[in-house]
Amino acid sequence: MSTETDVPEIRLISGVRKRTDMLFRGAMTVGALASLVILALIAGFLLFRGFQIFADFGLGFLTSSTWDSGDVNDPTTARFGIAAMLVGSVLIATIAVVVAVPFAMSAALFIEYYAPRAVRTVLTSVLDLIAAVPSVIWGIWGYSVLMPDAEGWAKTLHSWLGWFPLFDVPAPIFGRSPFIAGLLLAMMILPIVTSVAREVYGQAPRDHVDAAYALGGTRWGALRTVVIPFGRSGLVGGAMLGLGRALGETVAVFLVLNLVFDVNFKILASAGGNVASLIASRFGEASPYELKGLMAAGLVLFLVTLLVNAAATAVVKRAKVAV
Amino acid sequence: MSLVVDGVVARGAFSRVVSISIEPGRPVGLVGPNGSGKSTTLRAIAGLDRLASGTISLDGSVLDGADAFVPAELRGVGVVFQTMRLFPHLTALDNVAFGLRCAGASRHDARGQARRLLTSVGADHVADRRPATLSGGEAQRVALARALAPSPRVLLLDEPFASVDADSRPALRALLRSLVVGSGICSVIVSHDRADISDLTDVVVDLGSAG
Amino acid sequence: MSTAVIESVTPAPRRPWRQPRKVALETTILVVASVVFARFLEAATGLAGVLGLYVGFAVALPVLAIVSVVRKGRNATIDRFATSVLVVAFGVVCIPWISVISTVVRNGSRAFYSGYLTTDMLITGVDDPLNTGGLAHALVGSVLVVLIASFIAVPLGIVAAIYIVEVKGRFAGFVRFLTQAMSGVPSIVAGLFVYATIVIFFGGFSAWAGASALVVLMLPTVARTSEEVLKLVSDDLRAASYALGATQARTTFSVVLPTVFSGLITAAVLGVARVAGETAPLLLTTSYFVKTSTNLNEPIATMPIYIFSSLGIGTENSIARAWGGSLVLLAAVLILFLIARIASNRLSRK
Amino acid sequence: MDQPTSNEPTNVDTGEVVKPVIDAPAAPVEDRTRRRARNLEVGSAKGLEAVGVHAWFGNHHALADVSLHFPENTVTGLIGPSGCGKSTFLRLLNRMHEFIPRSAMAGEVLFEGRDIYGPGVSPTEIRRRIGMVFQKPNPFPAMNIGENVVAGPKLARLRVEDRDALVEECLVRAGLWKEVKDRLDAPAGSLSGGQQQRLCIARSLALRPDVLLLDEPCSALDPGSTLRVEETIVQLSETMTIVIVTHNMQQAARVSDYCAFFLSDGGPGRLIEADLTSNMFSNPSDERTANYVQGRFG
Repeated sequence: MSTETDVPEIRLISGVRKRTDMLFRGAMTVGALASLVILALIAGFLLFRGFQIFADFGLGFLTSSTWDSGDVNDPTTARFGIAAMLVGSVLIATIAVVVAVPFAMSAALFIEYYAPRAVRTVLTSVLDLIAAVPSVIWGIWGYSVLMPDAEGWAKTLHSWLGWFPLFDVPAPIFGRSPFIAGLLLAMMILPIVTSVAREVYGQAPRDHVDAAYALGGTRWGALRTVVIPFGRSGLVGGAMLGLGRALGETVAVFLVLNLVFDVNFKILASAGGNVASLIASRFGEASPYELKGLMAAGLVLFLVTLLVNAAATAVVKRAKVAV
Repeated sequence: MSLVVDGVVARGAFSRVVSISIEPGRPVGLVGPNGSGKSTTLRAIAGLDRLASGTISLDGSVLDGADAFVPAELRGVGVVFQTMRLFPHLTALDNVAFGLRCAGASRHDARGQARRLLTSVGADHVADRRPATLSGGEAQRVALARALAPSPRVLLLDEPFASVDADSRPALRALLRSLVVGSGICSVIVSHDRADISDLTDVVVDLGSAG
Repeated sequence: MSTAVIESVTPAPRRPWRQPRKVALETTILVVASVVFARFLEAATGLAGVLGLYVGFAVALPVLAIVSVVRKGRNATIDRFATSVLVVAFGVVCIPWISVISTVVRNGSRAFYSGYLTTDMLITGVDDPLNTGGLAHALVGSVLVVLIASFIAVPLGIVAAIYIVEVKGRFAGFVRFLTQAMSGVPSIVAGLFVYATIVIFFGGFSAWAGASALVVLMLPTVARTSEEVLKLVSDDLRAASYALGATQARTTFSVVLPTVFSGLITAAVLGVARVAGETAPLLLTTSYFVKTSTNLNEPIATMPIYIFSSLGIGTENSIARAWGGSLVLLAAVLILFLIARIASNRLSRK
Repeated sequence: MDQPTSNEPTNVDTGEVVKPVIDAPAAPVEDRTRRRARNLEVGSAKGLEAVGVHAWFGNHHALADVSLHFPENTVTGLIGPSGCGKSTFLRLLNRMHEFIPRSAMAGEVLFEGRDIYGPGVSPTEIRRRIGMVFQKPNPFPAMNIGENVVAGPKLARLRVEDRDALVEECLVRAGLWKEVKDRLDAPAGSLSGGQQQRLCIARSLALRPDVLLLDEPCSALDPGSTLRVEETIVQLSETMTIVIVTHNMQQAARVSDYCAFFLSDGGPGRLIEADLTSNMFSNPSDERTANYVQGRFG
């Protein structure tokens, strides 16, 4: 009996609101947009202060790697370029991700499909706990415990793979190298990447895993054919989140890495740097002009990290939706 | 002071023409198989959803029309829905007092009035207990008191006694009859329990058959 | 063919697919053999220390795992090999944080003495013996800075969550993206921003500057966790409140927020845990001060900076003090984390 | 452990050779009833038999004392109201029950004369020889149609001599070949529900199982696809023993040679009666079977 009425425009629950609600909604909007104001201020202010640097050096700021504040009372002699630091940041963060992802994947598979049920909940909360360990503690541990050992590993690595340019070393000094900083960062981002991977692997469809078992597949067979392909983009998302965190790390890297202002791809050599530790080490006695240089460097790091994080969350969100 | 619903309720692909008029003191029973639009109609009367088309008017003033809409909080429609449990963080007394506080009563007056209401529904012995500790029957009595506290002009009941054990239903039915039959409140009752419909309502609208 | 149902006594349930004793025996043999093999491998290749032993173990376990099942067919072998590789990899993931926690506890406890938490470094040289001085100034400073940051960031975070979940305003998607982007702001950049604005404008380091840098880092964590918690409240509760004549404001503040109050505590505590250990922003905003002070407009000591600067000095006693500070900070973060976990369990149980 | 048989795919551990059999002489189309009679007398040690089987989930006793023989190359239907333990019983037959946390069992399941729960039996080997098709079609989403069919041999790491021939043979036997033969690299997700289910059957066939278990295979399918799947099952029973769990009486009558009626009177599920389908439907010996079959309850 429902007659075919032409569908009127859809009615929404709105209508006149009491004054208090108008006030309430307004206040909440203002409060929520506070985070916009803060973010805009950060980007805006760094751009405002650093703009002169971009004007003076243009793209040179990104390509040259000399960082020389020149004569104190004659700012025109200053030369600023963060190429070495930018390359250093990306290099160390890449080493961290390359080392962390395979172990994070295996640990995630172990926790989700091999560890007994009771142990699984304990391990998950331990992972979240370790992700909260402050970076200064990782720094002091890296400085006193990891560095001596890692120097030994670098030597052995060099002795085996020395012929390969990446592992070649200009001089036989192996301390405070990007390799060691990368290893320390890998250990710091392991909890984050592992918990993202574990969450995505846990959502692999149960009936497909059963199908693999019913075909006579072993547990590893089921993981290889169903779980790992399902979790692939989730793992990529987790790795990028780890990359974002590693790019911005300051204290831990500052303690274990030698700050040298030239681009160095020989990861075992004791020379490197990253934008964050550049800012931490120079801001103290920076002249106003050098401070603007640091602002510009901060802005570049901010934009790079923002891009990596935005891409990472998009990938992880899509991974969770794809059945 | 009658409530008139004349329009189309819709949810997703499903739509149904509904036309009911409810007189104060003469409760209307709404029956029909699941998915025939009973709950959607109640939610539309309460202002929690909107009609797809047509109007709902109370005593002549339009609550939901083509270009008029009074939101739920201004409509003064009491609801006792099965899914709408009591506020878990408030005691039974504060649950009942909540409506009065919204209407602007002071804490003291609201709690006094709430205690009187709890007594009238026979639930004053649970006044200071949290909803989680109440039995189905007790929770239903408190829900009834809570809905009646702001003295609504309309009272809607969706499966009011579903979570109440069979042998305490007659008492609750008698209580409800005393509150709605012959009172100034327009009320609509949805229930699968034939006894509720036959005992409390003399007008029955079957959404199942129409359409 | 039809079987009459005879009431037979029910046999005991068993799990033939699990032979706990056999599996336990096999794994112990495998592990012992791998350790012996690793010891042998370590001697041969000169890899030193605990790491050398673990590398040896990491090689030995998979190899021996294969040997033990090769006769059962290729598939079982690969499965056993994959299992042992995953076990070894999980071990590698656990070694760092076990070593961090055990080193911090071992070295940190050396710096402890009765007055450690109650005296500051005003009259003590960094190199003086370890039973003098302490980190009271850093502890008080950290608590003050984090508290100020929380008073700003927690309400703002909850308001952002209310805007997204309750008000569902036009910019809800945009605000969620913003908090997501802010969680990616490197801590050094937050410090630099506050340095360039508040520190230079007001002409000096201060607790206020430190707090505002931490707000930038804390806000996203609080906002995201609060949003998840608010989504737990069912719409029926809100509908019931509206039907009783409550405005959206009253519904939000006297129904929705109280119902998930312990969840909001979790959000706040997780935010505090996130920033309690941040060093970089404080380096540029609060600097350091050896005296216990509550003057918010002056430089103030904080735990991370106490650790960082003690380590920087590099003498034997100052490094011991840095380890002591690390132990206190780690303990604080662990306690905060437990509070958050207990509060969220209480929420899910309600 | 396995004596080499002619048409097994190569199993590197046991050395059989995969030889896809396309030109096998089509078995003379015997009248199905006469074939049933032949089977009864032969009564070979081959085929499957459950002896006094029980099942538990934690301490909930789900299935009690079920003994049932599945004669070779026949279709046995397991019928009964939901919750009577028929699906639990099915999952015991190919050791899939053990994947459910805190599950337990008792009794024996004899396959080719040996208890599959006995010591030294490889569960993956059993699951290769006793295939299973689930209620909801579950082809592997990350693989196309061809890859899905050979997923079994790939999982069991068997060397497949002629991949395309094996794919064709399995899809033909599953009655899907004509519909998909020119889009073998299309994703499995692009198929309809009925086609996906037949793809799952083809996937199981690639391992040459001797027994095929189907757990309410058509409950998620439309009537048209249901008939296609049922035809496939009847054809397969020429060369395989089939056990099918079903809610649908007509399906049991159309497809199965034998029927087993399960019922739970509040306690664990029990086997009430098992007989030729014709007897079960015309004159069941147990009064409860009569009620169920005539649809008075359940």
